Amino acid sequence: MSWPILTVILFLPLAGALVIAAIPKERRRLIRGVAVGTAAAVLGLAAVLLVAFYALPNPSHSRLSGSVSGQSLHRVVSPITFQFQEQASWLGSLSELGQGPSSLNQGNNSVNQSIPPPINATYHLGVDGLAVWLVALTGLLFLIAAVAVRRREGMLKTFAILMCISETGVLGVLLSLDLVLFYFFWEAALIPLYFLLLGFGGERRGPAALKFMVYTVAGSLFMLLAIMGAYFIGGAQTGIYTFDLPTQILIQTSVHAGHPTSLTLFGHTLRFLTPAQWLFLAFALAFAIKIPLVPLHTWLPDAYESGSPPFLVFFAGIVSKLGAFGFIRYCLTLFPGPSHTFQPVLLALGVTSILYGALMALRAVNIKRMIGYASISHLGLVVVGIFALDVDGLNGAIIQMVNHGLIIAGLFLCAGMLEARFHTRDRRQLAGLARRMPIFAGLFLVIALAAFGMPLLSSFVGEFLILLGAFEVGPAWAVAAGVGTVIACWYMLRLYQGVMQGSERVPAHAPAGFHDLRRVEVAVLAPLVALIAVLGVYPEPIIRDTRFSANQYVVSADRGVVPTPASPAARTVGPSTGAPP
Amino acid sequence: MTIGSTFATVGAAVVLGLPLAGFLVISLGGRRLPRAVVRWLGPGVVLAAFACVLVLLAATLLRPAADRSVTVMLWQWLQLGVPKVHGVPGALGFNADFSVTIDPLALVMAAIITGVGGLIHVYSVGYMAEDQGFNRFFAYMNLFVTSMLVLVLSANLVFLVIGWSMVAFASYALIAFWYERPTAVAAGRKAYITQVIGDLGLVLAAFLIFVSLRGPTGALLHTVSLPTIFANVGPGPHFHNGLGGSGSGLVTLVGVLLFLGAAAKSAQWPLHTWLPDAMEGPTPVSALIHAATMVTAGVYLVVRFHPVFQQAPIAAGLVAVVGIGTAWMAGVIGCTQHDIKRVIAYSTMSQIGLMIFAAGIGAYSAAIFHLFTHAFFKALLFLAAGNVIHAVHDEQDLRQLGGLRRRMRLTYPAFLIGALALSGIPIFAGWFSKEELLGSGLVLGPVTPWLWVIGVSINALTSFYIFRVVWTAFHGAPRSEPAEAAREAPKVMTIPVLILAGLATVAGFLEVNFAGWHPLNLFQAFLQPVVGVVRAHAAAGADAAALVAGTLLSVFGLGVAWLVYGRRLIPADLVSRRLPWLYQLSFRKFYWDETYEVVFARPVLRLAEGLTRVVEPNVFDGVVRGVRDAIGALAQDFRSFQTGYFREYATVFFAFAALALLFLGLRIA
Amino acid sequence: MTQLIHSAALGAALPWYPLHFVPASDLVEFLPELVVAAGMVAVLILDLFTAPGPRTRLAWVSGVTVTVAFGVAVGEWVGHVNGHAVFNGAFAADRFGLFSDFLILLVALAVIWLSPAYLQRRGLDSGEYYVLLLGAVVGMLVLSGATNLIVVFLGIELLSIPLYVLCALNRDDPLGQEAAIKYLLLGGFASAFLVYGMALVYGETGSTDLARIHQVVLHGALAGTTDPMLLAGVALIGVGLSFKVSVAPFHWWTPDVYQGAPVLVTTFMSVATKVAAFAAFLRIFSVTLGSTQADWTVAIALVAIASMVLGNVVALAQRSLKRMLAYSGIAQAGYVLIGVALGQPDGTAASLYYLAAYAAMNTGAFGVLTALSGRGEDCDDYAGLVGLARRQPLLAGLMSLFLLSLAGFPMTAGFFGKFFLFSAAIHDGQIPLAVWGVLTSAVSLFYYLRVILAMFSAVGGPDQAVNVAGMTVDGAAVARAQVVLARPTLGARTVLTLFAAATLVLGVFPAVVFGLIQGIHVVAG
Amino acid sequence: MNPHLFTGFIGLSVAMLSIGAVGVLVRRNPLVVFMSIELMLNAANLALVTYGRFTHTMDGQVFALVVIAVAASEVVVGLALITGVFRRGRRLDLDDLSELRE
Repeated sequence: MSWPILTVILFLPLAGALVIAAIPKERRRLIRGVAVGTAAAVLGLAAVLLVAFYALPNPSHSRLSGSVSGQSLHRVVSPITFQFQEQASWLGSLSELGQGPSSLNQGNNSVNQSIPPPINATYHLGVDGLAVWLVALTGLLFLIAAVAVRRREGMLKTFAILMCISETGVLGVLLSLDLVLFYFFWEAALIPLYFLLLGFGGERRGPAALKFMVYTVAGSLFMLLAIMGAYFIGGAQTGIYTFDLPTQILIQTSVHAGHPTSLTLFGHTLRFLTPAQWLFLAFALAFAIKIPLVPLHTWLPDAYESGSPPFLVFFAGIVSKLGAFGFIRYCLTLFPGPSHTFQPVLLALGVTSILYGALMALRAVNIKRMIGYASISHLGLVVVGIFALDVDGLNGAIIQMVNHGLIIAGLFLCAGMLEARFHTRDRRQLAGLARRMPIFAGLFLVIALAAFGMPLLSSFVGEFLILLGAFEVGPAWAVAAGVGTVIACWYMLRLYQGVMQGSERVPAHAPAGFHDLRRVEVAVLAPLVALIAVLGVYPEPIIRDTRFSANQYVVSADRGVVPTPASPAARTVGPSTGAPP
Repeated sequence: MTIGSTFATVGAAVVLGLPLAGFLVISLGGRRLPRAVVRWLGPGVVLAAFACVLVLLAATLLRPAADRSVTVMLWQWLQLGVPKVHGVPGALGFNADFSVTIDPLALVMAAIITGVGGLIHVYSVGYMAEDQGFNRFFAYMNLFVTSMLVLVLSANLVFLVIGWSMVAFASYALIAFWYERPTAVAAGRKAYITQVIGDLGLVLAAFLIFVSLRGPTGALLHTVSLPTIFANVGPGPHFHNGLGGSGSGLVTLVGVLLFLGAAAKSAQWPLHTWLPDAMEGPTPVSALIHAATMVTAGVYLVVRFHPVFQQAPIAAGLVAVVGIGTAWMAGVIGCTQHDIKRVIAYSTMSQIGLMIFAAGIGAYSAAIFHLFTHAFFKALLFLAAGNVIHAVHDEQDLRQLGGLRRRMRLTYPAFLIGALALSGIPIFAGWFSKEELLGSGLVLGPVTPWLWVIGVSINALTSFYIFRVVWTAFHGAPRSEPAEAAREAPKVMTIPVLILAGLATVAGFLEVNFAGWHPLNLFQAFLQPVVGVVRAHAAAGADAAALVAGTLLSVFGLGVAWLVYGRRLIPADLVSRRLPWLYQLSFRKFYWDETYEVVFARPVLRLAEGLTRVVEPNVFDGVVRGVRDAIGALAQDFRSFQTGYFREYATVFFAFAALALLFLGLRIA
Repeated sequence: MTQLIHSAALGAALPWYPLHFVPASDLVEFLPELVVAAGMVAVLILDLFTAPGPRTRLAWVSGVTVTVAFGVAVGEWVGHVNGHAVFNGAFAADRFGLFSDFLILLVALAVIWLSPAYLQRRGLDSGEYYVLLLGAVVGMLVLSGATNLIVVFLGIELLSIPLYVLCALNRDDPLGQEAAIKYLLLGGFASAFLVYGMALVYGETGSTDLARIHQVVLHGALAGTTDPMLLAGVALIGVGLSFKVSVAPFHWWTPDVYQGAPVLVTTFMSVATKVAAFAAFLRIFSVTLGSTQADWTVAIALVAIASMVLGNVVALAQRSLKRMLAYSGIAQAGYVLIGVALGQPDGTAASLYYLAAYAAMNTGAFGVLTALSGRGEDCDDYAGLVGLARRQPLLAGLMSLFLLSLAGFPMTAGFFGKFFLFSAAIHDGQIPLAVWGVLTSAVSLFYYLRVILAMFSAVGGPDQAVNVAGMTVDGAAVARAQVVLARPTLGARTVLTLFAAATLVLGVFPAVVFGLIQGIHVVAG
Repeated sequence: MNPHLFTGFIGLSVAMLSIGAVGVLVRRNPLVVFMSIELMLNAANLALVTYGRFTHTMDGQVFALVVIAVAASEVVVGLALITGVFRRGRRLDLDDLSELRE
């Protein structure tokens, strides 16, 4: 592809936001039209990207495009191959890349002072099989959110602008291949989300938004330090100071782990973690909060309870995946050793999240809160899949990320439709709606089934592979995670049955008379349901794009272990042992 | 690709595709689709599939016995394996395709599913005629048939699991079909959650096989393909292949996990409590799912995995013991229930227990044969009971029935035939299959004689409780208004019942196999390529003793029922007066529901409650709040220095300036 | 010596040139200061000829003066890549000083822009305001380029004395008077320490010239030794400068004075003073005394940490917006001090970048309060901001941007400010500084975001209290604020939008500015 | 310069500084506080001049002159402010100025 498709995708929503900003706020139809059009265009481009990615002769082949000031892009042989790379200078200059302490300092500094390294951060974009699907999911969910937002919504213009900006932020996280750029988008995306939560939600949205922000940013700040730490440690040992991810992945391979930090007290020396392990933990903290993993989850139920449904479509649908994405993209690649060292910890946290989220969902009576806890449970499963650190688990985690995005968006849309009709989020106040809302009942049923892994619906594939991956690490992990799916069946059925089945009951304060779904409501739910079904029966499209990347991530993480015949790493084979049929 | 495999591919696609198409058309059509279409389409696709199964059956029979198993791939489902590319090592990931096996076992199952299923679909046209959810019902029924076919045809463990779970969903949807009844909704949920537990067992078994099955060279196979698994699971030339050799812990664990799945599906202890509740569904559903097909899937699973169980004698023994125990327990419970459908449900549980027992001891052919005949007579019993219920306007309590013999002149003989077949009275289908099953039990294995004694005694229980139903419901005087006004069902409902009655009468003659005398051995011969011959050295004398004892006990049970409920020579409340604990134990279904409530459901809910009330606000949120409050307190402390008095500012300033001097001074020192 | 010859030659060439002991080229390097001083005098005179009434005319003259000075400074920036000392080493003509000058002049320009409307609303419109403001600007410009301890002292006093008076601009406001007295007395007290410290340094090195001092500690008699008297002097200079940049624990005057002074004056002194004082701080510590860094770096680091902790923590408990921003300013000064504590060029560049960011975002934040301040009172209460998003969406958006920047979010200047500071700290091995910076940044989120929360809260009735994240705002006060507070003028909106744009540019394209200051040349004398 | 003399002047300077500082800390009359600050500045001046003599440089004396000039202007401003604040019959007591506080 000769044109910078990723840049266009990235900034199209921002352009949309600017266009919307120029429209008078009374012209609601136009504003909504532009928002939908922008989102649709992004989805269209994402589809083009998917097709182009699919059409690559060999997905492992790196394809580079563009150049910076006449120079061809610097090529690195990274363990992870990224396609459609674009690079331009941003902080520091591209020509300085890989040259170590350089001539950027023109002034003759005072003699006793060492020359600082340049800050080599570039505008570097690229996708792999992992990101390409999440980009598509982003496009889809934002389009659905744009369609789902009501034209009567107060401050429609503000909502549309913020939504477009946050889409750029999310896409930036997925597309960036530079640590600083990544962090930049990672945090920047929070700003529009904060305002969306603050301005458009339930009654307790203010404190919820504040909690969300303080919690997530406080976690991320340590990641910022870790990014710098990786930069300087790698730079000091290899002479290459760069924030470029592919280069940094290579650098971190050759960086020796360093000595454990130690503390001498009363003659006893306490040894702590090595620098690489500290860095890993800092990254992991940020991602764990974003996902979130128990016990760092308490921002989530409040935020999900307070958010407006269109907002939650992408907030729950894609933003929470960014944490899992970060684990795969950054933790496994940059810190393969610590990834293995902390594997049991992360698995334990994942399993705890699965069970804790499931139990909390079992008890919750507020539908949106319940979905929030269910989300914690499901994403715990994703983390288990990632830190199984094998091909099956990782593929499962990637598939499950996409699936969960579809499912959670669907669940929140359903919750929103119920809330719009009955002005309640309490599942006990509703019953027996299926008779008068058959279409809704059918769509809701499929989504609810998918939520606990009904076969031939999409999430079964992911859950199966994740459990298999976990099983390969230790059967106990899979059993514990599996128990979570049983509880998931319990609470999801109870939600569905409680609300849709039994004899009809609606709250007294609800407006009299309700109707089944309008056409636009079907239009937002139906694509989700259709995708959930199609990807369950025929998951190959996702797998085809992701398996090469997933394998590369596993291989990358396996650099962290000295292979022993019994280790899971021994599963990866060269051609000598024969490729699978 | 040979002609055979092309034929099998097309055949399997058609067999699977027809009911699936029915499901999709009906469900997407929704309420707009006219009933006239659905009433033809719903049963039509299943019967067409049945015809197709018959063609496949014929084609298979035309092939030589050794060549009757064909496996073909329909589509590649998942392929995670990656070849080595550009120096990046490849990986042996999980690979799964949707392959189907057309072999005698699968065909027998498919024939039952589509054949009996087709009849029940036809019956449903009448039974559900007045129901609001007519279209929805047929959509679910077609989905069920599709799922069940996926289950039995799959040549891949993952698709077996998929079919297994889809069946559970269809079952759930049909149990909770009348969703405005709270009991139906609760029953559906209970059934589904139990199934999910079983699915988990099956999934774990699949994982265990996937990660530990080794081929002849000792290398890990990483496969979920059933033919490959079966070919390699046994002992091979190397020490480290298969699943670690016969009797090893691994293969036993696989067996136990598989049986966990089978137990959930076949309502065996300890996952049996959902089946009686499932009778909340419409009666055709009970006939199709909870008698003829789905609940027998556990038997199918054990038989299909007989290579594994043959390597795992402990697991197989467990299967046998659980099967016979469940059979006996269900028989005891069946004697005291008042709901006509629940009695039949417990009889189903009991009979499947016997099949499981047979599969556990290795009498695979006998198990499948009983499954085969059971499908006819149990579907018959349910449909006949359905006629009764239909006639008395949804009254299911035996105490409210009575005297229906004269009012339902077609249903009564049909039910009677079903009861006779179930009891194992000679010449009816059940007699042949049950005697073969029990006869196998006597000759196989060292522990089994004791189990066999129990098994034979079940005959007496069975005939007692089913004839209790016959006499209570059909004989005597009507005991309620609706029973008084009962009418025979329409033809669309009676004809399938009569067809099933005919089959329940004659199906046994496929396999005439007594005490070493086997003039007709069609069924076993047909299944032999799959399950092999197990009755190599039957002791003729013992077999004959089994035959005689079993038959006599059946007649004995029938007689007792006649004395108690027909003649009323023995008071019906004899046991409840003399042995109230025994009666209560039976009536309360051995208190399993209560036990599970106390041991599992309530603790989990209480745990959830505790987490919500205590842990979440005080621990997880508590830490966050604690940090916030601590910083707030610190802020207040710091604020107290800011008094507004110039002198204090100057003093503190001076103090810190002095400290700065001191600090640098100390550094020098 | 060569300079003297040069000046003699120049003096010969320009017979009308009276100052034969200073070359005319040195005066050229001093031109921005001269322009502002001349403007000050011009305003003073013009004030006499202005009829009673609005002083808008004076604002125009002041604005033009500052703009011209800025233009001159730009010209000088282009003129020399490597700086040199002028006035016999008393004053630096280098990019470091000029960069600080840019910030000071831009902030001054913004304040002047906001002045007429604010002063008229508050009834404070007077000529001497502009005179004093320009006088303070001259002091700041002098301080940022000072390379002699005498000039440093002179600069500090030149900027302080007008500020004392400006604090008491409102003669009817007892709080303003109190603020002025406190500032005056504490400022004098601190000056005494500063001068005494300078005396000690001078005594040990034999010169007040920074270049000489640098040479002495690097190569001369004091090289390699730790002289206690010198260090005592350094400590006292540090205390005096810490007072000026208001870092804990020398910050006591800050909250009171910021609160008591008119918010416009607070805007000016909270930003411009710090820029100038930090310029001196960086020049003296990182460059002149760079070789003795090991002796003082821990002390400065402790002050930085104390400042970050105290500022951010106490800001949490504030109900006055000006006090909150004052504590926020203490914390921000703590961040800048990280760059001083490192004593390395990357720290210097990072501090300068942070100062630029701070100039944009803090001027903006205070500017919003200024623009909102109405007749008779400043906008100093959360009540004034409740519901601002509905009343003044633009202003609420701008304020949010400035606060997010202060909190250090990406897309805003504060992010890269902190980024460069922390990365410099990590590079120089001062990891605890970075960790404390991060921890306190996390704390700061709460109070910055709470202001945003207030702006986006719905306004209830007069009897309905509004709860803003644990803080209860009286409904009656909210209702009153709606009436009392002003609608921002077009000029105010324009200047705030420009500062917001600057905040965004610094946050998205940091290389634009960071490229200017990376490896910037600092003349030590 | 005589070292004893030098020590004496410096000692005097330190004493003046200390007396001034104590005056600032303990007195409540703003005028006296202001005088104490002047005393501290003059202590610095004394030190500057002493050091200038000691090191044979002129910087100290120039500095002292500048300090004197600056102090004078500060006094002007300070007295004006103090007069302004206390003109309305308020007691000359710094402790009364504690409205601005937490």
